[in-house]
Amino acid sequence: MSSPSKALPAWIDVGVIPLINILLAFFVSGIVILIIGEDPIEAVKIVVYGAFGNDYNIGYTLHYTTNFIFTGLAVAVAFHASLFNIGGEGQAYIGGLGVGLLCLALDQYVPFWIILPLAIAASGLFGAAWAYVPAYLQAYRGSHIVITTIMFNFIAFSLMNYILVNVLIEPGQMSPESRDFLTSAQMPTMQEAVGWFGIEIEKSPLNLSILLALFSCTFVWLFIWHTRWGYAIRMFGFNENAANYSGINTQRLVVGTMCLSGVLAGFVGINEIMGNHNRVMLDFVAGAGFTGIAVALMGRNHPVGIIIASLLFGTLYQGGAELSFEIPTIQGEMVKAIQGLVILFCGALAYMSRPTIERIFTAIVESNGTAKEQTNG
Amino acid sequence: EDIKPAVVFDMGGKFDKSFNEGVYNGVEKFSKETGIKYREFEVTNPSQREQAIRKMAQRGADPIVGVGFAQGPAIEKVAKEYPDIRFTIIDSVVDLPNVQSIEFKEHEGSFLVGVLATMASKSKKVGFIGGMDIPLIRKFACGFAQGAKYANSSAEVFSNMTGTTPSAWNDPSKGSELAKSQFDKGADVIFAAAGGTGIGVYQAAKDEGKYAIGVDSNQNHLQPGTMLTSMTKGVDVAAYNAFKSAMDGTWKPGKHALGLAENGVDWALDDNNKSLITDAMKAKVKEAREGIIAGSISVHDYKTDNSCPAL
Amino acid sequence: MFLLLLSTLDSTLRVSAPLVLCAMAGIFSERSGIIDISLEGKLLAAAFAAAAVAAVSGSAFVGLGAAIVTSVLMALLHGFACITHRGNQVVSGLAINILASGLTVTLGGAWFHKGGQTPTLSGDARFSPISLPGSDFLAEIPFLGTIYVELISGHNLLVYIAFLAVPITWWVLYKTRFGLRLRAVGENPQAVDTAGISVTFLRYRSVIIAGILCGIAGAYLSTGQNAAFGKEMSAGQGYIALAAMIFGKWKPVPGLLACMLFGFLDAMAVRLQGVALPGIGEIPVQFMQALPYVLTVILLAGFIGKAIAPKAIGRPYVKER
Amino acid sequence: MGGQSAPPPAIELKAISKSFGPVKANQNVDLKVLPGTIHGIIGENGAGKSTLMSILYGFYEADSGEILINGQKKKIHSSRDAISFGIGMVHQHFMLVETFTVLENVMLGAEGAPLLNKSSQSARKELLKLSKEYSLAVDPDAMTGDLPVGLQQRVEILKALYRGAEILILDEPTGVLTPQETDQLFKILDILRSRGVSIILITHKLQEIMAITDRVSVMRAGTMVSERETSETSKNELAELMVGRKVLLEVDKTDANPGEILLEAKNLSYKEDGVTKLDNVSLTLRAGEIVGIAGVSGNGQTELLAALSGICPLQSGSIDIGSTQITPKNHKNPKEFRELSVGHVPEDRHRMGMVTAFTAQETAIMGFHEDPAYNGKILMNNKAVQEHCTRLMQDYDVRPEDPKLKSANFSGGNQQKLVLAREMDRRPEVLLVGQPTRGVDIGAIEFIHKNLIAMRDAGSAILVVSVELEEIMSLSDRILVMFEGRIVGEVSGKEADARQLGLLMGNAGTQSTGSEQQNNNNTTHSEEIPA
Ligand SMILES: Nc1ncnc2c1ncn2[C@@H]1O[C@H](COP(=O)(O)OP(=O)(O)OP(=O)(O)O)[C@@H](O)[C@H]1O
Ligand SMILES: Nc1ncnc2c1ncn2[C@@H]1O[C@H](COP(=O)(O)OP(=O)(O)OP(=O)(O)O)[C@@H](O)[C@H]1O
Ligand SMILES: [Mg+2]
Ligand SMILES: [Mg+2]
Repeated sequence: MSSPSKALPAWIDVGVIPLINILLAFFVSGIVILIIGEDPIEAVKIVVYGAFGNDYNIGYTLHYTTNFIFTGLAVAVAFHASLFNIGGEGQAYIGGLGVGLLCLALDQYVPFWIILPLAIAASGLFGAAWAYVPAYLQAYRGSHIVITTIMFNFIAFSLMNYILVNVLIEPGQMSPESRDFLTSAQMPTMQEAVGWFGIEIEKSPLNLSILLALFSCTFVWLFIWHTRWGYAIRMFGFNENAANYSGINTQRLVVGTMCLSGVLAGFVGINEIMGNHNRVMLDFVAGAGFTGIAVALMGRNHPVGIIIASLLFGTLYQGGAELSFEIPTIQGEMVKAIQGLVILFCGALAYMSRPTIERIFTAIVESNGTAKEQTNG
Repeated sequence: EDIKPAVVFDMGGKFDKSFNEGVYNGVEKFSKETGIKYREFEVTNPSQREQAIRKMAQRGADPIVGVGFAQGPAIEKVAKEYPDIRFTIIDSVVDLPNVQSIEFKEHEGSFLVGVLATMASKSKKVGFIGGMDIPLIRKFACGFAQGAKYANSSAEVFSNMTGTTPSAWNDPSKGSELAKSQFDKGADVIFAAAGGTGIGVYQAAKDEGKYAIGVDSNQNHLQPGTMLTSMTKGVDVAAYNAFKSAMDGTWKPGKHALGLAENGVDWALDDNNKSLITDAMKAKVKEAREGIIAGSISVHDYKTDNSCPAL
Repeated sequence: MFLLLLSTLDSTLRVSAPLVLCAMAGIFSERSGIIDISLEGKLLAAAFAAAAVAAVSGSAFVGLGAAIVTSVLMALLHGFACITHRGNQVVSGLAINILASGLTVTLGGAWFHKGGQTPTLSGDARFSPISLPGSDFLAEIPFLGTIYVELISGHNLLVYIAFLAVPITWWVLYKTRFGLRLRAVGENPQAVDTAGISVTFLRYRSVIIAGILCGIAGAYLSTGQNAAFGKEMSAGQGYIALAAMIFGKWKPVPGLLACMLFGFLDAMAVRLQGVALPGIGEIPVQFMQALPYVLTVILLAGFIGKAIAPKAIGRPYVKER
Repeated sequence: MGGQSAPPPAIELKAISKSFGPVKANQNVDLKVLPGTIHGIIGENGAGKSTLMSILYGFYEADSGEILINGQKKKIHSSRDAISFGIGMVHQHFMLVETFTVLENVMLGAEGAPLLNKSSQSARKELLKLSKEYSLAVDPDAMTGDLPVGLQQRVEILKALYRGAEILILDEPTGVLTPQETDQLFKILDILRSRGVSIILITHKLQEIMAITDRVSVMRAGTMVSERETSETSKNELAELMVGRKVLLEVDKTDANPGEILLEAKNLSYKEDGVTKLDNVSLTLRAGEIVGIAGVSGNGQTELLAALSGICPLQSGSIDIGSTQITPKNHKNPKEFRELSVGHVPEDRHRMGMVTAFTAQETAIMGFHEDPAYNGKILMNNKAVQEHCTRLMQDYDVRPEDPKLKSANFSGGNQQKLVLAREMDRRPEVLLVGQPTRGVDIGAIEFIHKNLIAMRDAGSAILVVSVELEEIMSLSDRILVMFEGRIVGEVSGKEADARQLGLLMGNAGTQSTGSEQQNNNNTTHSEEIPA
């Protein structure tokens, strides 16, 4: 993104401007809704109710949010090393494959509390593996990571497709899906979890993975800003020469960072495969990897920002589903369009509004300044 | 009994001019006749199925019709959670007390269009293009091949599948490429059981001046003149009945297999293709039909042993 | 056998036509220093516009016009973000792709109430095959005649345009003033600026050309190769074209060959289905699908010659640091 | 002299101002250039020379002020305008497309017809004609990127001439040239002047001003401080004007008493994609001495520092540091070099020495971020880091004294002091310093020099690389001269004289007329240095 030309106070750069961008995106979305002859206000009502109307809807919203936190963090971590990881989609997909294979292999034999850590490891490992190759090629052969990660998304789709159709498909089953996991390989849903404390809520795909997501946020925050490794990553991201000068092994750093990114993306597998579908299936990532980019951009690559942005997109996804449910003329794809607009305004056009704001801001400051002088005089 | 019916269309959407569209016509007919509105939803990615069906159940919809085998697992899950809501699944079997499973004897219908195909073919080479490569579609192919060979034992049958994932239901370009490749091999009649992908096949046939055979709904009108016929599957009737019977209280759970005898499957004859169907063809297909119903002709069902002697 | 080969090549032409157009579009954009992963989005949007307008107007050419306009508008959006506002070019491209895949279905659904599809086109609303002059009597000539009739002739207008686009691109890039400046601005925009040429205007023209080419490609998808628009119709072909362009090292002719290679793989995949090759056995379709991407990655890894991108690619032009 | 009666000035700038964000690069700058003359502009790094020229050439637009060309007021919005007014510019950093042939580069922007084939033929003719006329021989079909800088510069000049420039701006053209190439260039400028071309020459080298210009203007901190007839001024006067007070070229330092060898490099050679950067370089650094590396920039100094600090791995040769030997096989990275007590102040602080987006305290631990002092088991100890930075700022008087301030927001001099502090504070046995005072004002310069000498006296071995001959001469106990990656001579600091060094730097054992001329300047120069 183009760098700010002049220094504005932080709260404007990380607060006001993103807010304005997001509002712009929604404004345009509203126009689209008008064009297709529906009432945007009504739509907003439906979206909000659909996302937060009752514990069931909230469950779905938070379930999506969980995915976006994972993929958002994945993109952000890479961004800090100025690496653009567009491969979140593929890494999440393969991460899910890892979880699936593990669960299918072990669920008959061992209890949940053994499977869980292994599954988390598997998802991370597979995700990292899928990020490793592009990372390696970037670090040691100088191939452009944006292109390679795009390519690896497609390769991931073909691979998963092959494995499901030829290996995992349940005999006699029509659709290329694995058998369902036994309960020993199912992540407790939030319903069960709060049930242990005697609280009643509707069953929804929301599951304990969200705790892993929140943990990941804390981890990333500490890792990037409070460890020597994070320091090195940021230094490399800002200025590669400086990193070399400081004796950092930049090649290993690139590979390492991307692998961490892949691990985080892979965790989507835990939330969807182990927490929601309880079987390996096609296309379960459903664009979360790409949404992660929007999330990271909006969240300014900071865990707190990412949580907020993820919540927003979770709302859009769930509310959007409800929207197409209530108003059939509004297709589910409308959400995609909105997402595109958000990425456009918060990413590519992030600094469009900046000059204007700058002018307004300086104007205000000056007027205050003169005001003071007058009082002094 | 006033009911709140609902239908969940599968990927490809209610306007795939084929399977989903058939269901759509059925439920439309119902609500026109009875004035009862129904809830509907089109899933656009696999993870939506369960959510959509469950949402219908929560909204107190009843009965809920799930379109397509792919919704089997989802229906099974949700039906367990809502034991007193009635579900109807088309093209798949879910063994639950509150689920009505409707399957069709596609092999019988395919047999008939196979007969017609060979008789219409000059080269005695006919082709089959399936959507997603699954047992159900092989069942079509197998029936078609048997019919083709029944009409002329020396007939040659090419068979292709569009893909291995749901996207194979909606890939016209691939469809037309497959069709062209079969035409190049000498086929001059192609039966497409491929949902939206079929559109490409029929188009290719039109462009090359060859014949194509539609599926599920009567698709003769899509390319009048080059659509030899369509293997109609009574999905519209099935969906219609699901709602109607629920309204009349005659809805029954369990497994229903609809074949020629039950008018579940058939071949389509209308103004668009009557000029293409000679009396000889009519006679032959009539003979076959009666044979099958009477049992004197037994059509092998691929799914019984996942194999097809005729292919 | 010979006929089978012909038919395979024939379908190679059909399949690679849109790839070629998009690859050339990519070359124009990226040679001027603007990364263009929004080929996919432009392709999809154009396909929709073409089919929708053709369906309404009944004329394929009006549809083509609409496709070009739409695609150019998206290109301008890309330019506005990347050139005027110096936004991140990858992010902008990504946004456009997602936007396109969302908007086409949304608008289509509201417009035709067919869940995002457009009505099936027929007659003048489509670009139908044209048999080149002399096909009939040339058909008599054994070898070449057959090739002419089976392979060269009998495609629709847009296919010929696609393959004409290659020499034209080459000529523009290497034989015209505009081309010289375009290549220069992709390598060193400051040199262009100090030579008294507006970097901005130059780059805008480049992305607009890219838009036009993608527009034609889109029209081909929905009104030439097929007879309607269906959701996600472009199905990643924009990315394949991107891969092909890189595979062709940002040069027109190698780019063309890469597209043909990828198209050929596709055509083979269709014909090899279920055929067990001696020694290898049956090749999984998924493998064939992945091959273009794998090949491109291998190329990028520098194992089959290095692909060197234009120097200034991806970097917004800023005078003041 | 003859200002009034003469024709209107070829160029007249009135009250030009330009600022970049907080930096006021130009403030109310006035300038008159008489037709057919060579007008010199001198000034410290960062004084605003390039900015002013870029404005005249339409590359930047001035915030305020006006431009007159041959007496008429002109608006210059873009280089296109400038070119149309007959202005040509050879930029400090060349504006060439390296993947283009010379011909293509010359044509670019002046192709004429929309189709190339015709125009390129006529361009070729014109080009050959020009290169004959001004003896600027260069192969039109050579790939520009492959040409040596000297030739690339010719291409730049040809570009300008091809566009029919009557006013030629050269921004530090000699910085990258050997004395011989410089003479060549000056001959060309002479010819141009005789053809009535008006030339603006920017340089740091006073003797060049004296040698070729007719008038000279001096810039300081974004303002034009004064203007002189070259014939009526002296190097010393100019030097004073330039930095704003009497120049203290001498640094008071006692004689060195070198101790044992701390670092010994043997036959270092280094190639970068085919081009030899270091050619069999050997040198020793002893405790308690400062060794200076003199040379025209781009003759291998950068690579030497990179090799001695471990930034680029050895390709051949060896480096002994204390008891450790580093060879291509047993390579060590910069971190390990630090552990061997080698400090390194890089030539370009923004490129390497610091991260402008970091806070001062983050910049202050670069290279040492893994030091246990700043780390707990897992987490970093930011408090320790901050304390460390505060201490550095106090000891090395870095202002403002705020560890949390973004490094970018410190002034050039203070940024430099921060970097030096980081490296010196460790008291490394060996300290490598590149351009210690680049873009730093006099006050800071003295401070830095004092500290370097103090370190020497405390027993460190110091290697100083600088393009400023005076700096080298005043700091060093021994001076090594580099040319084309080789060390072509060694002189003891005391008896070093600029003339001799100048010769070595141009590798001019041979006495061309050019170096004659230069010698004279140098002689006069060394005489004029105030004692
Ligand atoms: N594009 C720019 N953006 C921001 N600041 C700039 C830019 N160009 C120059 N400056 C600043 O303006 C001031 C003058 O820079 P300029 O390059 O004109 O100096 P100079 O006299 O040419 O120095 P040198 O002798 O090193 O070439 C410096 O402080 C520099 O940092
Ligand atoms: N990139 C920048 N961002 C913000 N402020 C800057 C930047 N560069 C310089 N400044 C501010 O502008 C002022 C002038 O910068 P400059 O480097 O020209 O200082 P200077 O006069 O050279 O100081 P010194 O004599 O120490 O080198 C500095 O005091 C600094 O605070
Ligand atoms: Mg300068
Ligand atoms: Mg300064």
